[in-house]
Amino acid sequence: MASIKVNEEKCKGCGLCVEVCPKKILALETGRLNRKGYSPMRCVEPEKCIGCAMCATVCPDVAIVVER
Amino acid sequence: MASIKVNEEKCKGCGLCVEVCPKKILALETGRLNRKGYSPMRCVEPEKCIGCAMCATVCPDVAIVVER
Amino acid sequence: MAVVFERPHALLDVDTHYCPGCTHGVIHRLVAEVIDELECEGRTVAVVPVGCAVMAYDYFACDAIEAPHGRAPAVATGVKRALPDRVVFTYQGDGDLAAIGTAETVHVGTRGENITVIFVNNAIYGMTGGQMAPTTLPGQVTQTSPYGRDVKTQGNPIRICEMMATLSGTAYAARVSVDSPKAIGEAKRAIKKAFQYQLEGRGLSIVEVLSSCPTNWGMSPTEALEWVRTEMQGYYPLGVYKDVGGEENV
Amino acid sequence: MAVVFERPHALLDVDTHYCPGCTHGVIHRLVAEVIDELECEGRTVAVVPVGCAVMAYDYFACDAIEAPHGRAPAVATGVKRALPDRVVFTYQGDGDLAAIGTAETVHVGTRGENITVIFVNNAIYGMTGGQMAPTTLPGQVTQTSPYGRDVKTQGNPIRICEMMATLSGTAYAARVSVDSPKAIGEAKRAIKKAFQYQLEGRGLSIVEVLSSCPTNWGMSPTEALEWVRTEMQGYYPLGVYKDVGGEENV
Amino acid sequence: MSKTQSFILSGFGGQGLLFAGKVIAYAGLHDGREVSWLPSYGPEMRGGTANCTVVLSDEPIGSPMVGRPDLLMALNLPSFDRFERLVVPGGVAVVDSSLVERRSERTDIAVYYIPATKLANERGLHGGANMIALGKLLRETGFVSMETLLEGLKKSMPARKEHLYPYNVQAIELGYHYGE
Amino acid sequence: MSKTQSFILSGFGGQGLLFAGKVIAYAGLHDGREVSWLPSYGPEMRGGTANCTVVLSDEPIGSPMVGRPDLLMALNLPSFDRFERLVVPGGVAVVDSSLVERRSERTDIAVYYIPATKLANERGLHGGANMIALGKLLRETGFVSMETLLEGLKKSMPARKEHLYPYNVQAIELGYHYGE
Amino acid sequence: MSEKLLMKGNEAVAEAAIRAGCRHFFGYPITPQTELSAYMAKRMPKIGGTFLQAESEVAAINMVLGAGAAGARVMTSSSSPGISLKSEGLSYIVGSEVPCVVMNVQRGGPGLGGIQPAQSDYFQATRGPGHGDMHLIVLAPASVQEMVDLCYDAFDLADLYRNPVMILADGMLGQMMEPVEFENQPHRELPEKSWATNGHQNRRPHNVINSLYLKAPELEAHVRDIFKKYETIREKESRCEAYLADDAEILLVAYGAAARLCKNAVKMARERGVRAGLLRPITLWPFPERQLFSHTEHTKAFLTVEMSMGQMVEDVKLASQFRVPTYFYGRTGGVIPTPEEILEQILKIAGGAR
Amino acid sequence: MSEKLLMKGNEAVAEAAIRAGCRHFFGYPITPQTELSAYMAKRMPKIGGTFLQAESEVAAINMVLGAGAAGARVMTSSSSPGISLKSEGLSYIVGSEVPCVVMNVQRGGPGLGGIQPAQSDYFQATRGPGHGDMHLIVLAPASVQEMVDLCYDAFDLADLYRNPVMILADGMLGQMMEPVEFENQPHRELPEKSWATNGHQNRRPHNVINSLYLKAPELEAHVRDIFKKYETIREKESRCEAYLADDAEILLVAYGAAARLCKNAVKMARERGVRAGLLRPITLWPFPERQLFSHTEHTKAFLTVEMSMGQMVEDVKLASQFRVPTYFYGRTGGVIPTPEEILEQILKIAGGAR
Ligand SMILES: Cc1ncc(C[n+]2csc(CCOP(=O)(O)OP(=O)(O)O)c2C)c(N)n1
Ligand SMILES: Cc1ncc(C[n+]2csc(CCOP(=O)(O)OP(=O)(O)O)c2C)c(N)n1
Ligand code: SF4
Ligand code: SF4
Ligand code: SF4
Ligand code: SF4
Ligand code: SF4
Ligand code: SF4
Ligand SMILES: [Mg+2]
Ligand SMILES: [Mg+2]
Repeated sequence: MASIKVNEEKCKGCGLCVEVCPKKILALETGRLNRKGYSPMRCVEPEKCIGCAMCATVCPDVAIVVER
Repeated sequence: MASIKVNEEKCKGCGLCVEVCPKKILALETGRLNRKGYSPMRCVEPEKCIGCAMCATVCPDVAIVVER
Repeated sequence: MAVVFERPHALLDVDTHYCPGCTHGVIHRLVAEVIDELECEGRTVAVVPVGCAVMAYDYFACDAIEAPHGRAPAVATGVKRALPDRVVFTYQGDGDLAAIGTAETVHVGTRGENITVIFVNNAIYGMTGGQMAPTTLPGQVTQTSPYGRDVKTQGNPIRICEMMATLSGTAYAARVSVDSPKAIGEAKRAIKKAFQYQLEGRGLSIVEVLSSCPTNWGMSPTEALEWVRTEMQGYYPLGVYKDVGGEENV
Repeated sequence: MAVVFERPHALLDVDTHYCPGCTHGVIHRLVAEVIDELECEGRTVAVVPVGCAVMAYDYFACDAIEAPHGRAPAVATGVKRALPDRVVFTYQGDGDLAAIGTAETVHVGTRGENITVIFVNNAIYGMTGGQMAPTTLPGQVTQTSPYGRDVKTQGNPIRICEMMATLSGTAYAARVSVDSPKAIGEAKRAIKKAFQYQLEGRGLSIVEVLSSCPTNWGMSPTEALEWVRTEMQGYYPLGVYKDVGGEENV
Repeated sequence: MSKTQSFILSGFGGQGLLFAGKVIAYAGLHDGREVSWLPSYGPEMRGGTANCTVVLSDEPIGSPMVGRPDLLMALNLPSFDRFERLVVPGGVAVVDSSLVERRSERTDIAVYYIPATKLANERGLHGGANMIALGKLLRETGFVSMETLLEGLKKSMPARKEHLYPYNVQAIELGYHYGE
Repeated sequence: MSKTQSFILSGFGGQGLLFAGKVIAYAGLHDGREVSWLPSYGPEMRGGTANCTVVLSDEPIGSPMVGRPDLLMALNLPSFDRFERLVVPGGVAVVDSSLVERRSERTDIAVYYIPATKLANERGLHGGANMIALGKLLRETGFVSMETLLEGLKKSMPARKEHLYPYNVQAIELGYHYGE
Repeated sequence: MSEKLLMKGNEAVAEAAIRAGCRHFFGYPITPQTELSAYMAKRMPKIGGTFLQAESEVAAINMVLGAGAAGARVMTSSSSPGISLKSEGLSYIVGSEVPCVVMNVQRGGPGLGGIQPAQSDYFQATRGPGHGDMHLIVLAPASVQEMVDLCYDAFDLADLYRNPVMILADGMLGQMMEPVEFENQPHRELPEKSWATNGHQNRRPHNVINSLYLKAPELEAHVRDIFKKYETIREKESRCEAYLADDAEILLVAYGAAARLCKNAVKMARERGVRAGLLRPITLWPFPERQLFSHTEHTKAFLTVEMSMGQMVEDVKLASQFRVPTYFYGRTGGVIPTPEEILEQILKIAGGAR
Repeated sequence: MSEKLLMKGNEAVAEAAIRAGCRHFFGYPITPQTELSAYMAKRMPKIGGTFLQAESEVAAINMVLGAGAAGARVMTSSSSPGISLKSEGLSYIVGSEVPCVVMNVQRGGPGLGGIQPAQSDYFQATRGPGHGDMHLIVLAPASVQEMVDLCYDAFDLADLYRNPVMILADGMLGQMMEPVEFENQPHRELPEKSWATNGHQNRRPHNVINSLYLKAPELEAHVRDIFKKYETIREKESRCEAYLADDAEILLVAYGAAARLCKNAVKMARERGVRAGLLRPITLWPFPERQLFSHTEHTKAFLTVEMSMGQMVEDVKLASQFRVPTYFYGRTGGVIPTPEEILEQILKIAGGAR
């Protein structure tokens, strides 16, 4: 029963979270640009999230909040 | 058959040579001042000099020449 | 459900100007988390550098001073001497700390100035567009070492922790990295210890953080972290180089 | 009878302005003797400091440049880069080299600049009338540490050889003394090695010479040398701190 | 065409606006005109807005700064927002419609929309949106001849990137003929 | 006495000329006059020449620099060589004859010779040559009263050296009465 | 009124700073200001203040920036070459609007030069030092007593205008002893330092001390704000002393040590029947322009006397707007002109003017 | 004549330096001069020269002192805050009479300020930088081609007069590309560097490079010698460009980037029937005083335009001796004035003048 919230306007699409998520459930929305011109990250299989916060730990832009 | 020559005008009367001479044959001429206002060193028993050059080695003003 | 990870209070909720994937952001967060945990935001003064982190005064929630390039340790000394009970830390890049600011860095070490230095080593001058830093690796291509750093003419990388450890006033010197969640955890522990030493009045504490500059390294953020791991850590071994609390390990 | 000791050619026959018993004079002579022995006077450029040795340009027979306070290593770098086949040495005091010139000193070390640094550590600012130097011993009374150097507020003495030894470009770092004929002999050997390393293109060579300042220490010349032996050498152990030729011994 | 033409080329960093400006400048030089090129500059930040201004003129150029451009190339929304209103009446703007959704409300300038980024990606001309837009700009204004522009392109490319010349030509032509 | 008196006190470093000057200055201050004191300064070198200039005046002092002194105290040869010719006609010089062998050829000034260093050593007043010469200067010029001078001496001595006061008084008096 | 003491200018100014509430001093040794540091080193530990000998002048001025930013009254002191090294820091301090007091006990230059008194850092003091649109407030004492009095002012002006204040002295003023007394100066009303970066204590938004404005219009606005302060300073704070100036046909203009010599020369000229006078700027920046200009009415010539090759003379010309001729006489490199030399210049001009 | 290339000012000046025989460059990165260093870093290793990124600006200028003393043609480059840090070194270099060339690609100040083009280091360049009686020769290019041409001159002037020469540019000139060509410049006849400290080879007495003169009269004599050179430089080297100046009623005075904008404004004014003109100083020190003064005959007003709060305007007033009114218009902090704004000022003055 864990989940993450992504602040899409803070995200710079660096992909570090995508790389580090043990569940491999994160992806960049390549088709879309946020106001800053980046493709933001989205959790594609939210139900698989274990709330380990590894994504948030590596996110340089503190764009992720993790709940558990 | 060793001897030293002292350049009295170079000497600043620091006494380091006096201290270091193994033969204790050097002394400052306390009664006299050279042009710079120092009491220069003089070898008081020249015949005892062994030419070890320790005096010259420690002399900061290169005021001593040693012959042997 | 409870929030298990969110922005620390000491890090203001504003967008940073850092490039995507630049670990300056991670290091900022770690410092802010430590400030939160030590509950010292209200009595902390940050001294920020000239470098990519120049605008960190807009990111940290504590009071902040922007120092001339390289002079953050001197500025911090001024603050600390005026206000000994405040927590004072500098946040500096490798050009700032290890080139122009070398004298100031060494002398907060010799003096044992009771401040904390967060030293972000990214082996490059980020802000000015990627020139060689004192920490640039041998052979590394930069704007001012276009044929790769030639140690014969351009000098060798400088290992700051090793150097600072020779100084009597250094209480704590550690090198950490932020290339993985695990490393980030360790980095945070080191930063916290550095701040705690200051609170205990032990003297200078410095934490060197190996950091990435994807933009000027010409790599993706992920490749950049890989490079930190494989290349940088080879030249700059992680570890504790000095710890007056007695836990040196290199 | 043959002359067994006389003024070296590289030391001009002029009166120095040094105080009676000041060992700056001895160190000058040793450098000049080495220049004579290596027969390099005609291709040597001395870079002299701001400090009591400022007028050494009038004493050495080789060409000489008077550098701004602390910047002799940078000036020497300029000369050496322009004229790589010349022998370039700096002659610097502890205020000059270890305070204001810290960055320049460290960076000729990291760069492995192929020059020789003669570092005269007399634990004081001589020229300006006896202020505390970075190398002043704990408790030592000076004009700016009138109650004795308090390491808590005024910092700890800095050990330059130990610090320089951590830098990759340093080829040779040794600490010697000139408090006795024997020590003077060893000092000369170290200085000669330093120059030889430069001739061999090995990188930075630095010789720290513990020296006396009878005037500002308020001692007789003889007492001053005794103080070098007992007090200074306790804090600054003699020895070779780095030798790429492989003869470290501390 | 007036004896002085001024351009602003603007977009995200990395979209190649500075290069496009250089192509224009070299084209002008090829035609024997006075030219200047001035980039915006600042701390390196990917994704920041980058722009440059180019002036081609028949007499010595006073200011390389362009306050009000005759021609605008805007490859992202912030650029269009910022510079649209500055185009002189009678001027021309080319806009990358794949990144800019809105349309200009000005009636005193001609604005051309071309999905340059999308086209580039579709045709495998990655990073070629700048040249596509440049082709379009050429088509709509004829500020130089196509030959001249291609001369400018050639001059602008360092030797080690020569092999990319055909791709750039292709992109320019794509833009030039877009919508035909 | 003119309304302004200027002094040059000169000798080797360590002979206490600066201190002697301070005594004169404090004496002047005690008399309610304007005073200034200016040392020569430079790199610390023992044996170098040290001198100071003192001005006592009834009106505000412009320059503390003394080009041509009314009174000279010269405790070594270089000082005498340098300053003798600068003394104003009618002026007075006191010279330490233990260190200065030659005699002045000037006839328009009064020069007094006193073997101050020798006297000091003989009487166990080591380092007191300055005060001996000062006593002589006082005797020959009466630039202040003896009480005032001793007031000046008292003011000039830091508390931690107070115990040396009697020695200095003794030296001044020795100089004052020398040759009587 | 306290008893008069004989003190060196360097020591007197240190004592005055302490009395003005300065508890933080950061310096680096240099002749001829050493006594100032030495005095601070002795006194500060006794009164719970900071005396810190920095590793360099660059470090010292940045420590000043830090302590000033933290809200403390803070001072540094140096001499010519050392001031050059402080110039980047001073530019930052102006840009960051941090108050502090900087002493320059000038010596001869350029380069290492010499250690004797000079006034050849006038340009540096009044047109810089440092890059960008900036000014220091520059005060020029001419006696040990004025070193003291202006030192009190310096701290107040710095706090009031949030700008560094330089006391521009020289080796003569620093080294000479004169009688001096320390009065309890009436202090100005000063605003609270609500801008100080001393920890927000969770009671206010965070304070930032900064000189970076990446957007040109913002930097321009910031500079214009600073220059608005400068307008006020020009109006309110410019000061000079006029000595026999009201009827002077030949008006000498000189500051600091040189002004003392000029006073003597003026007196001597008057004795010879030449109506000389002296205008002595006490604030060098702002230069007392109005005051000087007012004398163009009656004066036939200005004679600027400096211990330099001629620097303030430009301000004299600018202020006088070339209404009357401006002559210059200078000695430099540590040579102090004598009143007689200056008199000679006066007489020459008087002769020419007749 | 070679083919015209488009080059940034920063790169063009680097190429020109190399063509002028400069083989030693010591610098420290700073915006907006980075391309200059980058160019040197690329080229120097290929031609056996030195590119060395120093640990700081302070180190860099002292490396310049060393290489210059050794007889090499040597250059450094920086931008405003970095120049402040070089000021002590520059004072030494003047005092030691060592030739070198220093580039200042100005940005907005004070302090860290901004990185956009500005002209607010004029005072620092012309009245310093650094302590003591000193001047740099200061050249002010207004185009990329002139960056090149003046760079050749700079090395010659430095060698001829044994004085550092500063090229005072700004972010606009450094960053912009214009067509440029490199001609083989006729070089001046230059004396041999017999003074250089390059090893006496047992063939001559030892040379000493030094700025210390402990005896005041000796230092004064040394300074007077330097100022004698300055007199020659003033006479022989002061230069400016006059544009539509001969009949101008309103004469703009502007240098570098600002002068380009002024040309546009002058043209616009002429189109509106106002006889405007431009005097563009090319040497800022020595300032073209005579040339400017000659225009006081026919000109009704000067309008000084600077990208600063007003610095060169003082030189305009000094040179014009207040014969005609001098107006000032400035933008600062990186804001570049438009020709339209300047035109407005011209029209205002013209209106007032009528
Ligand atoms: C005195 C001075 N010199 C140079 C600069 C230009 N400058 C700005 S940031 C910087 C280097 C930054 O590199 P680093 O400290 O490694 O920080 P990073 O950007 O890599 O985080 C330089 C040289 C300056 N602002 N001031
Ligand atoms: C920039 C600058 N700062 C300070 C000084 C003053 N100064 C001259 S020598 C010196 C210190 C000399 O001490 P050290 O280097 O230890 O040499 P020593 O005289 O003891 O041999 C100082 C601070 C100066 N000349 N220049
Ligand atoms: S919290 Fe863990 S599992 Fe959930 S998205 Fe983040 S990294 Fe993946
Ligand atoms: S790590 Fe953060 S900034 Fe990067 S892609 Fe993930 S959420 Fe976005
Ligand atoms: S040579 Fe030896 S024995 Fe002779 S005087 Fe010197 S120290 Fe004494
Ligand atoms: S060591 Fe030299 S200077 Fe000292 S007393 Fe002996 S001879 Fe004289
Ligand atoms: S340039 Fe490098 S260090 Fe600076 S923000 Fe970008 S990635 Fe980070
Ligand atoms: S002051 Fe000290 S170091 Fe300087 S000459 Fe005298 S004794 Fe030697
Ligand atoms: Mg970096
Ligand atoms: Mg020393």
